[in-house]
Amino acid sequence: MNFYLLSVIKAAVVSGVLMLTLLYLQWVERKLLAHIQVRLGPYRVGPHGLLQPIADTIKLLTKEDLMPPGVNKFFFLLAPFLAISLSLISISVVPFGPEVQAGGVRTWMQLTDLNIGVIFILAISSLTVYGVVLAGWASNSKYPLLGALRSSAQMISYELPLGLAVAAPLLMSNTLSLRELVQTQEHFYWGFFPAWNLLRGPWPQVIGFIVFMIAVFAETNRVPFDLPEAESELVAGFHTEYSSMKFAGFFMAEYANMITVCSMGTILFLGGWLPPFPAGYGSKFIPAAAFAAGGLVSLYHGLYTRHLRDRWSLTAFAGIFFAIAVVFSVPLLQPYLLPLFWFCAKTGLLLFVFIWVRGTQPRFRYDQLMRFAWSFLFPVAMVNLLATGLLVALFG
Amino acid sequence: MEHLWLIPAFPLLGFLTAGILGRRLPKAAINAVAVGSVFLSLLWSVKSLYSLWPLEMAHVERYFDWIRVADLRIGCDFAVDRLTAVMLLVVTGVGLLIHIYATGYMAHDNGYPRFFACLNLFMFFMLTLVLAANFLLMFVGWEGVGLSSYLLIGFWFLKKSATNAGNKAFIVNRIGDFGFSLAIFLVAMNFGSLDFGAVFQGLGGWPVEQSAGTLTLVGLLLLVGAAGKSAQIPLYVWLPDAMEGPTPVSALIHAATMVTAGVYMIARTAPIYLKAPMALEMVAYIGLATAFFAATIGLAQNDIKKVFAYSTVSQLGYMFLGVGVGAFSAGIFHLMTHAFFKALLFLGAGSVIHALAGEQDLRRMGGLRKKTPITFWTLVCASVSIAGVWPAAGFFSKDEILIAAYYHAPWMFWLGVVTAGMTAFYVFRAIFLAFFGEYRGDAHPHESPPSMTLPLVALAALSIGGGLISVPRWLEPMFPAPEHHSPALVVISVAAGLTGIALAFLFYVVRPGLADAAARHLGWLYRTVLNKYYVDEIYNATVVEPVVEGSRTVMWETVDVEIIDASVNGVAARARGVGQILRKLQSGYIRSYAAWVLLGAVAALIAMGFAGGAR
Amino acid sequence: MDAIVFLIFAGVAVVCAINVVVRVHPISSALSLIGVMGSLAVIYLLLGAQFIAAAQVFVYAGAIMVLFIFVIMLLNTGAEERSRGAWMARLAGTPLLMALLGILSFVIFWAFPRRIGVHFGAFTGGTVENIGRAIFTTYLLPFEITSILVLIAIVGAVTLGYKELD
Amino acid sequence: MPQAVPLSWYLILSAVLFTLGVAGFLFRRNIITMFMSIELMLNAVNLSFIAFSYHLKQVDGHVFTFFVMVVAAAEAAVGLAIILTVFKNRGTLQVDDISSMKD
Repeated sequence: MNFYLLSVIKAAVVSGVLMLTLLYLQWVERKLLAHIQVRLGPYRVGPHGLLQPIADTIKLLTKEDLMPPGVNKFFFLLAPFLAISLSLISISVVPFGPEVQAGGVRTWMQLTDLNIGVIFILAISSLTVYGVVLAGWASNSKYPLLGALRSSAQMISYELPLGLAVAAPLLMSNTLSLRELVQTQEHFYWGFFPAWNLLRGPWPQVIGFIVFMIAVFAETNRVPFDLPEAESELVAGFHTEYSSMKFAGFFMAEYANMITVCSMGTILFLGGWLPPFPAGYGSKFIPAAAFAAGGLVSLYHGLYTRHLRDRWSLTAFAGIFFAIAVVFSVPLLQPYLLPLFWFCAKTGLLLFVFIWVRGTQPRFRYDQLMRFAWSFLFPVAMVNLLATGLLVALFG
Repeated sequence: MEHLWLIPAFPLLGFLTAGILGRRLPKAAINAVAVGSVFLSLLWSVKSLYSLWPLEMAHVERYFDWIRVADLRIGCDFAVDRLTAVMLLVVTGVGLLIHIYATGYMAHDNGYPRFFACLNLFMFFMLTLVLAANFLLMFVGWEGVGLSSYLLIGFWFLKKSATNAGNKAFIVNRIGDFGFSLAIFLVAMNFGSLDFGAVFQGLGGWPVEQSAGTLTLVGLLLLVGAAGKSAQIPLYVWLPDAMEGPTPVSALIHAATMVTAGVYMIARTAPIYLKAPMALEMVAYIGLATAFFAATIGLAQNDIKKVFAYSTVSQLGYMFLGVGVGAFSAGIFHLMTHAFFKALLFLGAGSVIHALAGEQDLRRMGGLRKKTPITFWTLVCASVSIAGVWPAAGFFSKDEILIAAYYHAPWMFWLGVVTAGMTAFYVFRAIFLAFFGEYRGDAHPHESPPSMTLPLVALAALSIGGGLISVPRWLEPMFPAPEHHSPALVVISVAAGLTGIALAFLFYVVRPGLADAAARHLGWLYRTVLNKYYVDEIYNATVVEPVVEGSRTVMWETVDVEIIDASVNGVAARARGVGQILRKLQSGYIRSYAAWVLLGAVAALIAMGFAGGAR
Repeated sequence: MDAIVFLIFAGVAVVCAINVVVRVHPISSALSLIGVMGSLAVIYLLLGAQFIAAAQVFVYAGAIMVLFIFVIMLLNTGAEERSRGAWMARLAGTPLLMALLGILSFVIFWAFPRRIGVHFGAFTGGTVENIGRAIFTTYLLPFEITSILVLIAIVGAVTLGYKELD
Repeated sequence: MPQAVPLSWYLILSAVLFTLGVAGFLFRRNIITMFMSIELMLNAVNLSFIAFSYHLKQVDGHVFTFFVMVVAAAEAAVGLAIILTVFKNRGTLQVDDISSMKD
C-alpha cells in the first residue's frame, strides 16, 4: 500500500482516538475525584454523565470569544494553538504495539519511528513552555504574567531531572528509538519475571521511575506542582484572560501532555505493550477475564441498585463489557488487541496515579518547589544516572 | 652497578633534612643526621671499593643523559679509579672526623642546624667533584664547593670581616673558575666530548707539544682554575682571609679537602699535561714560588690560624711542585698526608681557641702545655709531621716530592729544602709560643670535650702513621714514576726540618727576646713580611679600585642611567603617546567595537581573496 | 520535493531573521529567533543531521530561548528607544554589511559550483551513535574541556545571581 | 528526479543569516536583542558546519555544532546573569547608556 495513504490512515485513527480519549479523560478525572471525595460527580448528562464532555465542548464552542483590550493579538492567539499542537505532535512517535499484518500490509502500530524518538519527545516537550509563557505575556495582565514566569522557571528546572531520569533506561536499552526500547525489554527472567527497565538488572530503575514521575507532574503543571495556575494566588494563572475555545485549547493541551508523558513512562520503564508475564502462563486471558469481571460487577450493581436509571445503564454497561470480553477472547484478533490492551492498561494506570495524586495532595509553595527540584531531585537523578552508567559498564 | 650515586646522596639528604627541618629538630637529631650521613658515605665508599677491588681499571657508572646538544652528550656519570679511591677515603674519612669535632666545637652556636646543613652540602659537592666522570659534572662540584665555602666563610654573617672574606673568596675563585670553564670549552671544541675517558683516549692522536699549542693553552687555563681553588700565586689571597669562618670549616674546606681540589684536578687531567710539558713546567714554577713565598709570610704572622693558613698555601705549593715535576703520585701522597696533619693543626688550633674562649693571637697565649695536654701532644705530632721528620707521614710524602724535584732541576730541590726549614720554624714557633713559657692572656684555659679530642687523637695517629700507606705504589698503574733513591737528599731535607725546629726552640723558648731583636734589626724586611708583602694593598690599587670606580662611572652613571633607563622610559613615553591616540577607539560603545571587528573581517576576506587563500 | 521544503523553510528563516532585526520589542525578536531555529532544525534534517536537529530544538529553542524570554519577561522592559547616532550607524554599517554579504556570496559561489547538490537521504551519518563515537574518541579532550566550561558558567551565573540578591 | 538543491544555497542562506545577525548587533541598542543577534550568528555558522559536514560526508561538523550549542548555552547563562546584574545596577538595557568611559 502507498506509504502516504497508510500514514494518513494511521494518523486519522490515532488522532481520532486521542481526541476521544482527551474528552473522556476529563470525565474519568471528574468521576474519580468525585469518588475520592465521596461524591457522585457528573451524573445528569447521559447515563452516569457520559455525555458531559460533549456538552462541555458545545458550551465552550458557543461561548463568546472574548478578546481583552491591550493584548498582543498575534501572540494571544498563537499561544493556545502552540500549546495544543505541540502536545499532540509527540504522540506521533509513540508505538502502541508491535508489527502487525492486516490484509497483506505489514505495519507497526505507530505513526513513525525516529531513531532519536526519545530526544524528539524531550525536544517537543521542552517547547510546550512557550504556550504558557506566550499566553501569560500576551495577556498583558499581572496574574497571567506571574503564572507564566513561574511556569517557565518551573519547567526549565524540572526538565533537568526529567532528562536525567530518562537517560538512565536509555543507557540500559542502548537505543533512542522508542520501538527498540520496548523490544529490548521483551524477555523474561526465569521465564516469568518481566525484564522491564523498572525491574531489570543490573540496576532496576525504581529511583529513575520515581524521579521521572515527579518530574512529569511538574512538567505538566499538575497537582502538586500546579503553581502556574494556582487559583488561590493567581486566579487561574496564565489562562486567566482566556475564554471559550482558546481556553479549551489549553485544557486539552494539559490532558494531551499527560497522555504523552504517561505513554513515555510506559515505554521507558514499564515495557510498553508487553504483557507482565508470558502468554504461556495465561496472560492472554487476562483482558477477557478483566472485562468479564467488570461486566459481572456492573451487572450486580445494576440488578441491586435503588435508582431506576442505574438499573438500565449499568446493565447495558455489563452487556458492553461482556461483548468486549468476547472480542478479546477471539484468537484471531488477539495479536492486534492484546498489545493495545497492555499499553492502554499501563498508561491508564499512570494516568490514574495523576488523578489520584490530584485528589489527595496539597500544593507546594513556590520556593519549596524550586528547592525540591535543584537540591533533591536533580542530585538524586544524577546519582541514579551515574550508578546506572557504572553498573551497565561493569555488568551490562 | 655499585650505586656510587649513594655516596654523595647521603650528605645531600642530610643537607635537606638539616636545612629544611633544622630549626624544629633537637640538637641530637641534627648531630645524628649530619654525622650519620657522612658516616654512611664513608661506609658506602669502603663497601664500593671493597667490591671493586683491586680496581685496576676505572669503573664508570652512567645514570642518565644530562645534556644532549647536537653531537655533544654530557651524561650524569660517576667513575671510580685508584686516584678517586684515595680522594674518596680522604674526603669522607677526614670529613667524618671533622664533623664529629664540629658537634663539640659548634655546640653553643645559634646557627647549629645551618652550619651542619652547609657542611653536608659541601660534602655532597666535594664528593660529586671527586666522583665526576666528565669535566662538566666536575665543574658542578667545583662550583658547589665554592658556594658552600662562601656560605661557611660567611657563617657568622653579622661580622663584617666574615662577609667580606666570604665575598673575597667567592670573587677570587670566580677568576679561577673562568679559566676552568674556558678550558672546558676548549676541550669540548677539540674533542667533541667532555668525558674523561673519551677525551684521554682522543688525546692519543695528539703529539707532545714542544711549543705553545692548544693543549698547552688548555693546561694553562686549567692551571688558572686550579690556582684559584688551591690558592696559588697569584690567586692565593682569599685563603688567609677565609680563616674568618669557624675552625672546623677551615680544617675541612680550607686545609684538608676543597683547596686540594686543584691538585686533584691537575692529577686527573695528567694525560693532557703530559702532552703539554710547558704547562706542566708552569705548574711547577707556580707551586715552588707559592711554597716559598707563603712560607716567608708565615714566619711573621701572629694569628695562630693565619700561620696555619699560610702554611696551607705553602704546602699546596709543594703539591703543585710535585705534580709539576711529573711526580703526580707524590703530589697526591702529599695531598693525603697534608689532609691528616693540616686538619689536625687546624683542629688543634680550634681546640686552643676553644680553650681560650675565642682568643687567636699567639702573643696572648703561652704555657698551655699543662692545661691542655691532649691538644698539645697531638699538635706536636702534626708539627713533626709537617716538618718532615722521620718517621712521621709528612716525611715520606715531602721527600718523594723533593727527590722528584731534584731529578727535574736541582735548584728546585734547594729552594724546596729552604722552604721546608722555614715551615718547620714557623710551625714550631706557633707551638712554642702557645704552649711554652708563661700564660699571657686573661681567660681560663681548659681542655676540650671528648668529641673534640677524639678526632684529634685519631688524626694524630694518621699524621704519624699515615706515611706507611704507600700511595705512590697504589697509584703506580695510573702514574708510573721512576724509582729514585738518594739517602743524601733525604738526610739534607730532614736536617733542614730539624734546623728549623732548633732555631724556633732557640728563638722562642731558650732566648725569648731574640726574635724581637732580630725583627728590629731586619726593619723594613720584617714589616714587609708582616704585612704580607702588601699584596692585598697592591691588588686593591690595581684591580679592585679601578673596577669599582669604572662600574660606578661608566656602567652605572652612563650605561644604566643614560642608555638603558632612558630607552626604557622612552619606550614607555612613546607607548603612552600612541595610547593617547588609540584611546579614541576605545569608546566604551560595544557597537562601535563591533563595527571595527566587521571592518576587519571584511578587510581580511578581501585580502584572502587577493591572496587566493579562499581555496 | 527537497527544493520545495528547502525554499519554504529558508524563506521562513530569512523572514524571521529579518524580523529579529527590525522588531523593536525584544520578545518579538526572541520569538522570531525561535522561528529561525525551528526552520534551521528542518534544514538540518534535510542535510542528514537528525541528532543536531533535535538538539537544536531541545537546546536552543527549548532551553536557551526560554531563558531569554524568561529574562525579558522578568525585566519587563518595553520597546527600545531611538538614540542619537542611530542614523550614523546605519549609514556606516549598511555598506559594510553589503560588502560582507557580497564577498561571502562571491567566495561561496566561486568555491562551490552549482553542480554540487544536496539529496535528502544521501548522508545519514548524523546519528547519535556516530556523533557519540566522535565525541568520546576523537573529540574527548574538547568535550571534557567543554564540560569544565559549563561548570564555570554555572558557578559564574550563580555568583552573579547571588550578588543580585543582596 | 527533481532538481537537487545546490550546496551553495545552504551556504548562502547561512551567509544571509549571519549578515542579518551582524546587522542586528550593529543597529540594535537593546542589549538582549544584541545578545540574540549573536545567537543568530552562531546559528548561521552552525548551518555552515552542517552543510560542510554533509558535503564531506563526515560527522565532525555535527560535533562542532554540538560544541557551539554547549558554549552558547553556557554563554546564555552567564550573559543573562550579567544582563540581570547590569539592569539591577544601571536600570537600563540600552548599551549606549551603559558605557562608563570618559569621552
